[in-house]
Amino acid sequence: MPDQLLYAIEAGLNGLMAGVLYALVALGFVLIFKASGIFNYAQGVLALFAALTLVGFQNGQIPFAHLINAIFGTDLHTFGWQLPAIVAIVLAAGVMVILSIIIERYVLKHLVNQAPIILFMATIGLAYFLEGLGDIMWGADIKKLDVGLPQGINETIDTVTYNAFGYGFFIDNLDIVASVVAALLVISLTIFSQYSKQGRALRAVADDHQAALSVGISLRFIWVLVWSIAGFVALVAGIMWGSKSGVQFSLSLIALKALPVLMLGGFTSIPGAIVGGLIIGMGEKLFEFFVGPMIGGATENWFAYVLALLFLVFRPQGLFGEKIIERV
Amino acid sequence: MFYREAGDFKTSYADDSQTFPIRFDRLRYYAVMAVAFGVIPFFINDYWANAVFVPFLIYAIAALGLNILTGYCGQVSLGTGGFMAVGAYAVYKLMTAFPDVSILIHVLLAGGITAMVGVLFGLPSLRIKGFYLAVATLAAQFFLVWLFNKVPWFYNYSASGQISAPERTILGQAVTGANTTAPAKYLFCLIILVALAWLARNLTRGTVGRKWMAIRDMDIAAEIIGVNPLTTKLSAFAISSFYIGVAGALFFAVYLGAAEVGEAFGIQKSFLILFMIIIGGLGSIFGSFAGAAFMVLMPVLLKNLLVGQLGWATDLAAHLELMIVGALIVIFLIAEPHGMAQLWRLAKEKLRLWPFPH
Amino acid sequence: MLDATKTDTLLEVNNIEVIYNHVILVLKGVSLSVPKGGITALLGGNGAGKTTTLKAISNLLHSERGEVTKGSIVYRGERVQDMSPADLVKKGVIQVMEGRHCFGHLTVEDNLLTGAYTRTDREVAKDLEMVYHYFPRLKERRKSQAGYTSGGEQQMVAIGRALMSRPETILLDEPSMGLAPQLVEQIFEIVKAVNEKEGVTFLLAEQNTNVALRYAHYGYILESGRVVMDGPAKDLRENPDVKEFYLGMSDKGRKSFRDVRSYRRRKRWLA
Amino acid sequence: DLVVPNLSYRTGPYAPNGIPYADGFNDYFTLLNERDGGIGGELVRVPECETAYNTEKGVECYESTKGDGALVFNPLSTGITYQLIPKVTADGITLYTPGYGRTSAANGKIFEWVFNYPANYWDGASVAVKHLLDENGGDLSGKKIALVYHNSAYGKEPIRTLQELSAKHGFELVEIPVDHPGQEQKSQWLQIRRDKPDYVLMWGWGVMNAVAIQEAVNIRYPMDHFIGVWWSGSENDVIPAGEGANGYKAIGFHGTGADYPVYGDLKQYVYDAGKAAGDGSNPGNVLYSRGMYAAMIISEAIRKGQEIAGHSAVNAAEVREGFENLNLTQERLTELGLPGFAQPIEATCADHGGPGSAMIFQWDAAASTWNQASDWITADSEVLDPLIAEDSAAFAAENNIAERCN
Amino acid sequence: MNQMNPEGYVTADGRKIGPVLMEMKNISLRFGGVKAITDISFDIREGEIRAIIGPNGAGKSSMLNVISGFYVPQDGEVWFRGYKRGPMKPYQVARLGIARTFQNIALFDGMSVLDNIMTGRLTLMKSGLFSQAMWWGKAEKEETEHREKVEKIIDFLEIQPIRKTPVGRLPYGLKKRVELARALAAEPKLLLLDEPMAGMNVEEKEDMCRFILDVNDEFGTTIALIEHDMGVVMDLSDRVVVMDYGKKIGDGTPDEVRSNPDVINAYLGVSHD
Ligand SMILES: Nc1ncnc2c1ncn2[C@@H]1O[C@H](COP(=O)(O)OP(=O)(O)OP(=O)(O)O)[C@@H](O)[C@H]1O
Ligand SMILES: Nc1ncnc2c1ncn2[C@@H]1O[C@H](COP(=O)(O)OP(=O)(O)OP(=O)(O)O)[C@@H](O)[C@H]1O
Ligand SMILES: [Mg+2]
Ligand SMILES: [Mg+2]
Repeated sequence: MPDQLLYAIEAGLNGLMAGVLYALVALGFVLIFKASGIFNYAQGVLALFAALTLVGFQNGQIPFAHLINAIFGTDLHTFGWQLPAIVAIVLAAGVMVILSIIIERYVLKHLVNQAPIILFMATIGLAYFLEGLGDIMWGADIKKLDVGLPQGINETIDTVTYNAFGYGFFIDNLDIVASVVAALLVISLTIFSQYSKQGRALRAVADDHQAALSVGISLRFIWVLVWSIAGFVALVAGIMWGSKSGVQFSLSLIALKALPVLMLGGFTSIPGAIVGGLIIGMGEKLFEFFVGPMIGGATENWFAYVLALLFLVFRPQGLFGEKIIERV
Repeated sequence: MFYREAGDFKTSYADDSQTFPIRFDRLRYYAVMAVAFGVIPFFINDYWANAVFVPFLIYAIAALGLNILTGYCGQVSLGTGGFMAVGAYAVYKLMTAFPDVSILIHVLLAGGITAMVGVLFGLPSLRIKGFYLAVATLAAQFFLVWLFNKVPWFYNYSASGQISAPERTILGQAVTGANTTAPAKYLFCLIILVALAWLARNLTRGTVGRKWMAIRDMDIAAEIIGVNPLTTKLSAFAISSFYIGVAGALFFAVYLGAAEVGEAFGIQKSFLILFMIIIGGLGSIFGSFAGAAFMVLMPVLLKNLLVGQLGWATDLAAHLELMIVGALIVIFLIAEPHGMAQLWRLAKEKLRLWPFPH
Repeated sequence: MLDATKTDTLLEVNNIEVIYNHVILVLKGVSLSVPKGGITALLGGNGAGKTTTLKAISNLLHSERGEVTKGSIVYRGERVQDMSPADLVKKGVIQVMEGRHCFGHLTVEDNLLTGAYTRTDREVAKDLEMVYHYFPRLKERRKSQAGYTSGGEQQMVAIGRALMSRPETILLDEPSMGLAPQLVEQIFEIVKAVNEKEGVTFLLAEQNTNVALRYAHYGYILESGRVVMDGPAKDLRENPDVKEFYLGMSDKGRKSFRDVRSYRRRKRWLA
Repeated sequence: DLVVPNLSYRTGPYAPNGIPYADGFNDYFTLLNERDGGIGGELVRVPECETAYNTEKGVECYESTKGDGALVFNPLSTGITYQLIPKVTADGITLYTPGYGRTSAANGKIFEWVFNYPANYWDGASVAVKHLLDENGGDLSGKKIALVYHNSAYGKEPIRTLQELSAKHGFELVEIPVDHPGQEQKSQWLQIRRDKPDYVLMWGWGVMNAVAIQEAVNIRYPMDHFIGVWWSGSENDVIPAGEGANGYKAIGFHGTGADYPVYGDLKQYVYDAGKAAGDGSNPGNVLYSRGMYAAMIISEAIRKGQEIAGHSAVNAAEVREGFENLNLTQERLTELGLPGFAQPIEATCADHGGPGSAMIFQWDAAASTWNQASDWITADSEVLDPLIAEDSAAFAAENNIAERCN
Repeated sequence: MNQMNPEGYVTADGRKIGPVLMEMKNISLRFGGVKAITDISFDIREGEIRAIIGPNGAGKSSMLNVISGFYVPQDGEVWFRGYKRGPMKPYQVARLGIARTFQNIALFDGMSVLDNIMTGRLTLMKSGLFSQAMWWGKAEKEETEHREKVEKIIDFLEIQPIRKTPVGRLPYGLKKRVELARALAAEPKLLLLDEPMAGMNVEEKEDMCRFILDVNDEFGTTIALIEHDMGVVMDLSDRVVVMDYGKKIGDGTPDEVRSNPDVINAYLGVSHD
């Protein structure tokens, strides 16, 4: 049936777009993993925190208002001004840099040379902390995020495809914007990590903390640098996801959507994040679309993981990941 | 000297490899057992049982299980929640299908079924390693949860997919269902825990344990000196899943009484138990207990302190609680990456040297 | 040859104590002074504390949960104990760690280039050529991932990497370990050349006492965390104890390894 | 004093919904205490306990407040409800779950300690279908109705009923689950775009609602053909979609908005006195009203219990009597400052489920208000009663419970 | 020459060497473009100490890895005890009685010295999972028996005081010794040693030599040894294979090898002992 084919193409295209959004989150993971061998579970919460901060600035919310009111019996809520989106974004990015400095200073610095699983756990601790902090700073209610990105069906594509196939494809404008942003990020980050001195240093640090120290690489600088970049990526992801569904706790759970992408693309590869995202996004959408209704639906959560798992059995380091060195 | 080893000589190898080679430790162990069996059951009430002891005992079993897999065999798993669900649903099906068989047997069978599922999901570990494996185990987590949610046979076709534990007794005492008394719950879980801890201890000090640890520390070298990675990893998956399955069964049947798979056995559970073993100490039986105690007690304590004592609003308290638990985890890892068990060992080393600093 | 007594002291270690994990006391008051432009050898058996001493100097102890609890380390008159390893490298002190520690996933060339991380000048390419000149084997393997190169090749990478930082002082931990005899000789020749031509100061920990004392100007002998003997290399070489225990010489020249068992065996193999 | 714990969730994935509900609940009791000196002269104490929508925390909260002498629990979570049903039965404490929880608990013959009036999920499903029947001149045959549901115990509740109803009225039912939390619903909505169902019903919670409405807007699904259950009909759900959400419908079993006389008292005794539970942004919105509704019913039941017992310091068993004999009339609602806010309820020993009626509200995006779009619609008891009897009989058999009220 | 005698020969100091235990025939091993081993053949006789020497990167460790089954050569055959060895996993090779030490120490860092050495006996221990879980009868008895054997090795290598120390804390030299102990614990027919004396001073090397000689002597264990210390190689070994760039450039008694001009050129350089 040609109709089925058109539906499939539409679902597939939308899957690709969703994949790009997953990739945006995965990118943050990759950066940090590449630069320190840390599997940063807090990436999702980082995105939430960034988005909360952005909205907070935009709406002139007073941070910690709830806490202050509780302690001092005051009744503070907002400063009463609204900031333009671009200013708020810059400020939020600044907060992410400060946050990276704090994280380096109080967490990472003390965990140099520890086993990867310990570092992983530390990031989960961090995730808890940031989750609580975000809520206390900005409140746990749902917030609308609007930085002026277009949203809704893209009319042009709809009309063009309608004229061509007799069926208008649905593509969300927001997804198109996200794809462009993701492409830019991936290209610039790839260039940064492949061709700069810092990029080489990042990879060195991931291999061996101690040896990196011994050649004079400042772990502190490297870590603040990548966490800041990852924080910025989180902000971008937070903006995209927040525009779709509002800013609230569940935003942090997008991390779970990024993990299979990461597996498939390889933990250490920036292009891998995007390619993995595309494969996962398309795969899970098509599967849910065609097979889902037959087996009861809601397959997306596990399908992505199972797909990635099957893939790994054949290529244990993911598509573009660095091969695990096995030598004695 | 507070803590002495000197003068405690061993004359046989069997003596030397016993669980508590040092007399001081042995005495302390007997004291703990005496309190656990002889004192607590007489004082325990519903609150202490349901909010503290029963969850602690059950989580300790799960932590033991995960510690076998992750702490001893080095395979990081994030599928614990899913495996607990297998235990829970297995015990539910068994309880409702064979109401006359003893619940104890059901619980053990549930463990056995989980072990089989564990082996199945353990197979990829032969190819996939490290974090890739950890993330891959999430496939088990999500798939199992989906399965139990989707296939009505598992929840006996109930309208909402919830499962509820019917009442079952042992020696005339209810151990599941709403009429269970606090001491009965507590003792039932305690006995299972003690038995399983003892088995875990035996396994980890012998040949199997050494194979696991060899694979953990350096899998290639282990294979070259004669450890079969296939059987070793799968045995770890099987035994670990057995423990986790038993924990899941108890969690549902004794502790919650009713469960919904996504809520009770979601990914948060997997992380929680991983936390327990890391905070407690990877590759340490004592660590499994310590970690479970920490993660169960900490929130309860904080809540009682912030809300009960200081009278803070519950949401502020909950947010602060998250921050404090998060910070404590980080602080713990920084202070001693090898967990509370290592902290304890170092404390002992210090005491041994006392009053000299080194 | 340099006379150690007459030159300035570049690095001074005063009576340091090192404790691992808060409980294990490893160095029990070690003092050394390393003269500018000299080659100083640190000798001693397994576990004597050589590596620990070097790590204490380069501030790499923290990451192993060790700390200097007493004494001081002074470099060019400045206390450097609380500095970060990176700052120390910028000051010109670099360590070649025991056990190679290459960046396994990086290529050999990238490994070498990380050595130049702290440098800002434009002569890195020239120095890369210099390292390849010293170690032609590395040039052949420049594109291989270091993790897959042989033990000896990794050792070359580690030393080459340190040279790439154009250091003033190199702390060399067991450079000869795992290297073919020819190469050991070569490496020490390189050390000597670098020392003489570029004036780089060396502090090297070595088990291979024989070579070490041939190239060093001054030596310290460490035993279980204490300096038990020190003196100009020449004197140490002549010392009868050193000869017997560290150089394996008896009065009749080198003794065969096959003979040792007849008089040193302490215990029989009970089957 | 009287202890009515508030098992709330102000953190976690459902906090945006839990907060206004808990505020409404607290504020109403604060009003009673401040204005009337409590109920029947007894002050009401509302210890709050954070569950984060998590069953284990729910247990802890239950046990810790139970020790305080709790009279009635209202956990606002289907999961926690299921778990508490056997416990409250053993402990002899009332569990009140308005509009959520276990549907068959409406059968008082089996569920002595559980009350879920005025309406349950099955009522909701039936009301929605009846509304559609009204719109289609009584005939739905050949129509296609999609159910987009939260893939959990809660979301699955209406399926049985809708299946029965589809058989009865001849419409086709398409079930479309969405996994927690529901941040990503592209494939579900593409499926809807492909299948073009005539109507979409939604059983969602939390962020899932907002995303679903946004996606519906994106694919230009007609909003007035999209009906949510009462848990999918709060301001949180429609506001993010902005203008596009205009016309979206939701079922409700109580009024919303701050136009009721009781708000005058609330303002005077609670908000202006600085005793409000939240930050003041919620009064009048849907979930706040629902929290207030629950508090109002509980307080009326307590009042009834006091009346029956003849003293004001009632215990848990006496409160249950109050629930079972509750007779809430329109006049009483007017007295309470809530005229027309809800349906009258007349509970009996066998009937713990109430009238089972609800009405349809429609979102007006420009005015940001929910407007009434139908009268009270009563559920189809012909279909529901056998289902309830069947499900509660199964529970009774599993737990050896004998029928009461005979 | 007596070395060609298939039944074996007697060394200068009177040790009896048996027939061929292991034979490598035309082994070639490549990693992508890197030719680690090119067409190498040699044999190892029972009771012999066989050294493999060569410059860094010559392919020596790779050869040991081929023997222990970790690398699978593209070409060539491995014969052991008169049989051609089929494709085998490393752990199966270990069960044939081949034990080894590693160039970059591969001890199990999380375990005590004693446990590390006990792992060496894994191939010899048989009690099942169940009896171990119960720790009665067989498992406990077996554990004690093997512990006795291991204690003897501990005595022999003089590492009694560190028995319970976690190996991660040990200095390099002791780790090497523990590794040897672990290999010995397997009671191997053939023992492969990859640079056992790297990073040791003369005194420690003497000790190590003594251990190696004793093992060879008392147990008749065949030993294949890679070592860069020429003194050690020349004094200890019966025959020496010399490799360079993956090719064999010499094979024979130490004296023969020492005077082989190819070997001097590629490896030894000027002699200076
Ligand atoms: N991270 C550590 N934790 C605990 N103890 C340690 C640690 N590192 C080293 N030690 C101990 O410190 C002592 C000195 O070790 P060090 O490595 O400095 O010796 P070394 O002289 O370099 O020996 P080698 O020649 O074998 O390298 C040893 O006894 C060792 O057990
Ligand atoms: N797994 C592998 N992948 C790629 N190349 C490898 C691998 N293993 C070994 N090689 C290469 O094969 C060559 C031989 O390595 P091998 O480790 O056998 O050398 P070696 O003779 O032991 O040297 P050394 O004395 O330095 O230890 C080296 O050039 C090495 O880089
Ligand atoms: Mg050393
Ligand atoms: Mg080698």
